[in-house]
Amino acid sequence: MSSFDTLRLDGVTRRFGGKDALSGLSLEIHKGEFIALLGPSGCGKSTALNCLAGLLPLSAGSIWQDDRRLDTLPPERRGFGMVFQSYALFPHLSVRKNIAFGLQMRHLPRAEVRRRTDEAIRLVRLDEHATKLPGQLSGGQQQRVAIARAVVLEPSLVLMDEPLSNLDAKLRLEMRTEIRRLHQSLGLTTVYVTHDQEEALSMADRLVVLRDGRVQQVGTPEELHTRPANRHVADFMGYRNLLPMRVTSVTREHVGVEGPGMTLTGTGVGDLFPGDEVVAAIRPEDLVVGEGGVPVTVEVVEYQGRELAVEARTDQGIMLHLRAAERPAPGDKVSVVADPARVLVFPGEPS
Amino acid sequence: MSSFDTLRLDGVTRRFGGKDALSGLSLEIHKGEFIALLGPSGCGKSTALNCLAGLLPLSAGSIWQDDRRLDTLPPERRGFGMVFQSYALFPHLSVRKNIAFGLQMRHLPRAEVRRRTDEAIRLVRLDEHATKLPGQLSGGQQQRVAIARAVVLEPSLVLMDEPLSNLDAKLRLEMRTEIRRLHQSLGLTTVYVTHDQEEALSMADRLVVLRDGRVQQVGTPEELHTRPANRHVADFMGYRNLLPMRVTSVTREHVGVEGPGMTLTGTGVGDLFPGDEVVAAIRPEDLVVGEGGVPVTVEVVEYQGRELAVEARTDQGIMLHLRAAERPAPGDKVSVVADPARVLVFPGEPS
Amino acid sequence: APEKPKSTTDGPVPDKPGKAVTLNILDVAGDLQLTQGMIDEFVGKNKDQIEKVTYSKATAPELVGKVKAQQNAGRVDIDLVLTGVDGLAAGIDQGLWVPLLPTYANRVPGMSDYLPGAASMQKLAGDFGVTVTYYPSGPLIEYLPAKVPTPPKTAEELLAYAKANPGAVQYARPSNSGPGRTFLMGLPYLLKDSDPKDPMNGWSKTWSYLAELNKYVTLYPSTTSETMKNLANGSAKIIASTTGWDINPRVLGTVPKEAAVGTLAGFHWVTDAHYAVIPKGVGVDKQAAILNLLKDMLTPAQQAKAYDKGYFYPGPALKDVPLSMAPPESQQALGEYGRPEYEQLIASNPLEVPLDAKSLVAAFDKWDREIGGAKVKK
Amino acid sequence: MTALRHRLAERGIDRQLLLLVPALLCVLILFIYPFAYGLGLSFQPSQGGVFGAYREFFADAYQRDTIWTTLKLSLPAAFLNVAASVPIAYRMRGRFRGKRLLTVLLVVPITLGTVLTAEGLLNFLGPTGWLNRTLMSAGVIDEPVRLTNNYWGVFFSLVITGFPFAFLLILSYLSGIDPTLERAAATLGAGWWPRFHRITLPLLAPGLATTFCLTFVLAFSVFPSAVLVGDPAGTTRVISIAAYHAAYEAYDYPLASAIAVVMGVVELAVVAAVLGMRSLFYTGSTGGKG
Amino acid sequence: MTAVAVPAQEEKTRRARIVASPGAWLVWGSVTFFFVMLAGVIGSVVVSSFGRRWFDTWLPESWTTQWYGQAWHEFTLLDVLIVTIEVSLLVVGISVLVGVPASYVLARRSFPGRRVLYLLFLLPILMPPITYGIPLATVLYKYGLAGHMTGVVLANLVPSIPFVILTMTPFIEQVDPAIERAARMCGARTWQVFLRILAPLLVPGILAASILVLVRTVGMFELTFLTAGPDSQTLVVALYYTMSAAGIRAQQSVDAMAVIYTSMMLVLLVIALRFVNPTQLVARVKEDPS
Ligand SMILES: Nc1ncnc2c1ncn2[C@@H]1O[C@H](COP(=O)(O)OP(=O)(O)OP(=O)(O)O)[C@@H](O)[C@H]1O
Ligand SMILES: Nc1ncnc2c1ncn2[C@@H]1O[C@H](COP(=O)(O)OP(=O)(O)OP(=O)(O)O)[C@@H](O)[C@H]1O
Ligand SMILES: [Mg+2]
Ligand SMILES: [Mg+2]
Repeated sequence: MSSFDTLRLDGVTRRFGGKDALSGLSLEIHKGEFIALLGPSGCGKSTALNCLAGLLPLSAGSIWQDDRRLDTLPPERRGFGMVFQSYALFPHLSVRKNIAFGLQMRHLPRAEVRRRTDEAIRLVRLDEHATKLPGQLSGGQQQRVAIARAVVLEPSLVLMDEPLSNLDAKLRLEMRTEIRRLHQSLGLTTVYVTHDQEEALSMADRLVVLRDGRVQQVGTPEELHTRPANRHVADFMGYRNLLPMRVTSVTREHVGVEGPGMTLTGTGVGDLFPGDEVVAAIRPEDLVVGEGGVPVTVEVVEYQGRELAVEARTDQGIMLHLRAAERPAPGDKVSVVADPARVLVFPGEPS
Repeated sequence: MSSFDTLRLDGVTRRFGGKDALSGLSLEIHKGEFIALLGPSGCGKSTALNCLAGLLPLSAGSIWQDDRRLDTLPPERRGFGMVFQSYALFPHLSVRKNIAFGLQMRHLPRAEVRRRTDEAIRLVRLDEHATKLPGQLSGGQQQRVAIARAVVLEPSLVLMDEPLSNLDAKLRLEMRTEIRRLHQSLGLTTVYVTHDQEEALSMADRLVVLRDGRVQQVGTPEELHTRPANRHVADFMGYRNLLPMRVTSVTREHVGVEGPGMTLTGTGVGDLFPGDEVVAAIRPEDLVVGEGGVPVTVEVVEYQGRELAVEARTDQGIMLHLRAAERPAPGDKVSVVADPARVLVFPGEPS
Repeated sequence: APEKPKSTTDGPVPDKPGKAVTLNILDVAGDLQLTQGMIDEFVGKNKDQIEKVTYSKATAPELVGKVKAQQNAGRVDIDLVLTGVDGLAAGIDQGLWVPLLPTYANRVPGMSDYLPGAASMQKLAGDFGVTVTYYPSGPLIEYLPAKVPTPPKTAEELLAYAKANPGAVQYARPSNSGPGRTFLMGLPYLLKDSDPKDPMNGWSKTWSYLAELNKYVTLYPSTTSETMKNLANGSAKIIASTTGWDINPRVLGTVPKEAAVGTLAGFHWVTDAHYAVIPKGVGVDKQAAILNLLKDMLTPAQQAKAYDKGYFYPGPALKDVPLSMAPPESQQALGEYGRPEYEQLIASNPLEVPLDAKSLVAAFDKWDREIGGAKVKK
Repeated sequence: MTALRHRLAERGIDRQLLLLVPALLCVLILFIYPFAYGLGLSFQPSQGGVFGAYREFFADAYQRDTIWTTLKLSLPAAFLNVAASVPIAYRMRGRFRGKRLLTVLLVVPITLGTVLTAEGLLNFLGPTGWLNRTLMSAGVIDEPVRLTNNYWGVFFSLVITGFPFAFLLILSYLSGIDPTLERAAATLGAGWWPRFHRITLPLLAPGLATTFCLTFVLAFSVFPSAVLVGDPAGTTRVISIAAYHAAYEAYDYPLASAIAVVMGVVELAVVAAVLGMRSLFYTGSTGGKG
Repeated sequence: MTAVAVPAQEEKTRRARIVASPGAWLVWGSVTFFFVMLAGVIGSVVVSSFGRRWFDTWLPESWTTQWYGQAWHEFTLLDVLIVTIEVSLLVVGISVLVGVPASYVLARRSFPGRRVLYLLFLLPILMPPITYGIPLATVLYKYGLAGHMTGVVLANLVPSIPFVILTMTPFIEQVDPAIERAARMCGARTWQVFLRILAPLLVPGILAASILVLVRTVGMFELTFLTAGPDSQTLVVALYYTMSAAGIRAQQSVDAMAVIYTSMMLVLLVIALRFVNPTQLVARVKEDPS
């Protein structure tokens, strides 16, 4: 049961009352891979994990572990571990017993259960709280119990559904490192759901971006970050400025686009022809104050740690998000420019 | 009930089985302020909110609204709104009814209930899901219902406990903006718990940093970010490099410190004298590759969106976190430097 | 473990069981109070026939169901049933009992020495049961002389008394109570109804009397004990009673010792008896043992035990069993609480057998509908 | 093979359903055959054709009215038991001193059994019982009030035996509801009443329905107390008395079975109505995140 | 845990709330009234059972324990008590073991025929034993199962299993299914999920159902009588006999039997409640953490 080479999802679909929560997810996961599922809230990430775990029956499609069909097996016989988005801790068991539960189910010797449980408790920094019941823990503490409970089993496949969402930045970084470390040292395969692209980018070998239950793009973090397949992925990957424009010129390298009160040069994604309605996508950090660009008026300046997040509006009333190192004052008029390589131009779909 | 000028917490303490979850929290909140409670997991943030809302009786201390003592009032008579960390949605009511509940409690006219509920549903982007039960929603959707349910009441004080933890980056930004907008346009007072310092920094007027139930620092985002009061706050505010060192020299502006295999110049926080054991705190983004600095060997390079997060080790084996614009390879030897103004030197406590 | 039927259930009954048997005796009439001593004595002396007896007690109505269930399944584990008229009749009607008579009548010679009343009662048992105890029962009225200085002497006076003292006259719902039903069955004789044995067509005076009386009766308790209690605590002044219910409760202390009984002029005793019956399906060995047991029980020495403490006064079914033969406790109790006048009353009033089961049920039903239930209707 | 299993699983049939088997076997073996026999019996009366027994029952107002008599007793009793249990159980949430003792005391009457209840009611509420004595010596009344051997006696006995039953169930159901939900409602400005009837009550509804059904069924089949403390020929001639009469006095088993079947059908009608209403309410997890 | 002193102020607010609410007065008032009535009912029986003679007075003339001695001997009560306890514990144990898994499936799963099954499980509760008691006893006798304890236990299972199923269904619905899923993800097989996760969470429900089944079993006269042999009579058969059999019996001895019956049940109940709390653990943790 425990080990496998590939796990193949074939058109995995799950419907809720006539609506597809997940439709036709096909994916091959290799042993040792770290896959992140990414996508907006409600896009079907948890549904995908639940299907993989066997907690939701599929409406269509199949799941194969090497050559064994998996989707007809009950969850407890798949040998996967899972961190639930809602934690789903056993309310009547102490932290320690929650974590030890899975080990006890495998009838490991008492001493080993103890050792591994202690280790897991330490891993998630809950030594002081080991005897509390879940109802007596803070939200983040509960989440950490959920993580410990899943990883202590060292399962062949770990499914994690937003495992760090309730942790503070520092702990989150530590946990990330621990999870990666475990993943690598134990040779686990991990499928990781997160709403945090930074987390996904920094942890995963491959990312799967979902939207409305459909796969938008599968690729390495760099691929997704620099070459999002469509405007939705771009939108999701932090291209906050999505400007509806029209193509004016197409060269081999660049595409000239024009919108209300501004012209830009960018890189086309897909076949584009002059006159096409398109969307130009630019990250805030790629829009910088510079000479000869689009003239804008600063509206909101937000302090964000080191940098300042600025919202500015063009004379035509289009809102742009940018970053600035120095603090401009609201009302200042500046001009912003962007590197054509960092301006992505997508065909405009009727959205 | 509804409006007030100041809300004063006076030594608010809450004990659980002999352990202080929150101890001696004193704070004055002014009408219209946006306060963020920040701190590591388990530090007492939710406890503080629960005490304020009247859901947990205080073990000591008192809460005053202007000149009225508040802590003896039951929650329903305080007129505050709250987003629970665990959502606490009514499982038997549809999204719409969950959100309308509070309005109905105020016996508003039916049409107004409808209008305001619709507006709140739209605000949290749940138009499509308005008739579903909470059990049929994704985690993030549930969280948004919780937000809408609290803000639709436009209460004089809104308490939000990690309201955005399960939302994707894009939605989180949108929601942040909406929350700020509501806060400003309705003149609400908001106490906001988050584990995300970026969120806290960008949204709040003032931050309260807690640790182990005790207040560490209260201040504006900038104060906290640039002048953390102690190494714990620094640690929490993203000063990932905390290096135990010893003071070698003290000038009016700078402090010279020395540690195993490295010397640095920094800015002292508090009184320091040569020979003192101290901790030098530096953010990863302030440690840059440059001439004549500390020689290190690159160990791990992580792709993080635009930048690269690098872990490197000094010859003496101390791990440093830094950022790099270009991709160094693991094993590369580089030298790193830091601006003395950005190196904070704290008295070393026995931790 | 379930006991397999060891011996055959039909065929001739031997004189003695081949091997000592175990008997399960079920009492649905409260008869063991009178006869357990007899049985124990016999068993003590005849270990070679009866190894052990177990007693269980139940109420008559449920008996039939249980025996039926066992017989349908072909495993009967109740060997001897001690029952009153109701259970006896129900069993006869449902064909539950072994027809012991007249085949084996000669094995129980005591049956020829029955008192006249007992002999009439034995006729009701047809071929199936053997009368083991007997008493003339009632109807009597019972009262506290302190509260009722001049008790009614006739049925009409009783009615008049009730009219004058609403709520003071009480009898329990006949289907739940011996004295209640004795009163019911005794009325036709008192009122000289056309056919005292036909409640549907021959009781017109009785029914109109009861209906009239009903106007002044506030309560029909569901058990005789309750009427006794009400008599004792004063909430009832005159209640229906029988010889046994007169003596025994005073011995037990539920009714004050000074309570007195009266009779209504021209009454007939409506007698009562207990029977021993054997369910079909009981092995012949056991039948043999039972016959021997019954033979022993129907001897004067044993019958004298039936005096008890007036529970079924007098109790013995046989002639010539004077109180002086009874155990000393009986003699003492009856000496203190007994009523010498009973002998005279028994001797001088006619004895009648009770209604047969069908008519009795019909009478109960009619009483329930027209008397007990009259208050809710209209 | 797997395909078949897959298809069945889609319709909700899988090995988990095997958990039903022991219970199902018990009911099938121990109940269905005997019940079918009894049911069959009800259609084989000694006279009057297949439905003779039923006709006999329904044609006779005295018999037919027992249905109404029984409903008049059991519905109010069940309703009172449930309605009284809810506020008491609701008040008993949370911790306070002596809670356990109070729980035990409230549940104690369940141990009384019909006989003690009946005896106690007769003794205590009877014409010379302590209650009447007290009231009379206090001068509140001149004549003893009749509280036994009538409708009220039976009603009290149904309350004494039914209330703890309902209370125990409701207390347990109530404690399965996450208290956070009520707190959430409180922060939304709901006082105790809206909290109770908008949040707790709907979540409790399935439990209430079940409790009501069970107390009703118990009350509907009331027998010993209807005889002992009631007026079994009159106001409390409940349907089980009619059945008992047929079975054990008249030995008319077909009629008895028919009456019992009528009893079952009436109960079923009430239970179905209640459970039908229950399905209008939310059923499902009553707490926890997600 | 409990030794932590509650701050005075917290105490005050609580008291203030109790004083403030008229609802609370009403509830506690009716509870008190109920207790007074109950004390009267139980007290009068207990007093009577120790009284030698009790006529028209507040208390009996003199006291005695003879009624207990008599009852004890007449029915060899020790044996009967032992049998009663054995039978009822067996019935409770088996019906919980069989009933809870079945109610789990009915609560959690939807599959074709679910409603029919539900109805099937309802029937034994609704149908009075008159319909099926005798044929059931026949079947049991036929296979040699009746006439001793097996039969009594089996017959009592007929209404008990469905009873457990019915009461447990809402309890199971209250448990968040995600918790079970989590257990499965930890590799727990179905029976382990039951034993380790569901059972502890359902303890209050199981307790309530067990107590109710116990009460019903101990009080189930008809089925017990029909299937009992001479040495497997339970207390209720003896009690029922004293109560309604022909013959003369002192009121006090009935009262004594009833008191014995109640005492036995009370002991069982108190033991059960001593070790198990009818409040769900989840609620207990969240309720009032102090
Ligand atoms: N009922 C309780 N019993 C005992 N300890 C408790 C209880 N509730 C909370 N605590 C403890 O109190 C401390 C503060 O909890 P709190 O929920 O306020 O933390 P928090 O700051 O909200 O953390 P998080 O960010 O993880 O949600 C924690 O250490 C927690 O374990
Ligand atoms: N039981 C259900 N009935 C109906 N719709 C459901 C049900 N469960 C989930 N859905 C819908 O399916 C979609 C996908 O849900 P899912 O939980 O997979 O989202 P998600 O990607 O995990 O989102 P999040 O990041 O918010 O957790 C959502 O729109 C949700 O409303
Ligand atoms: Mg999700
Ligand atoms: Mg918290």
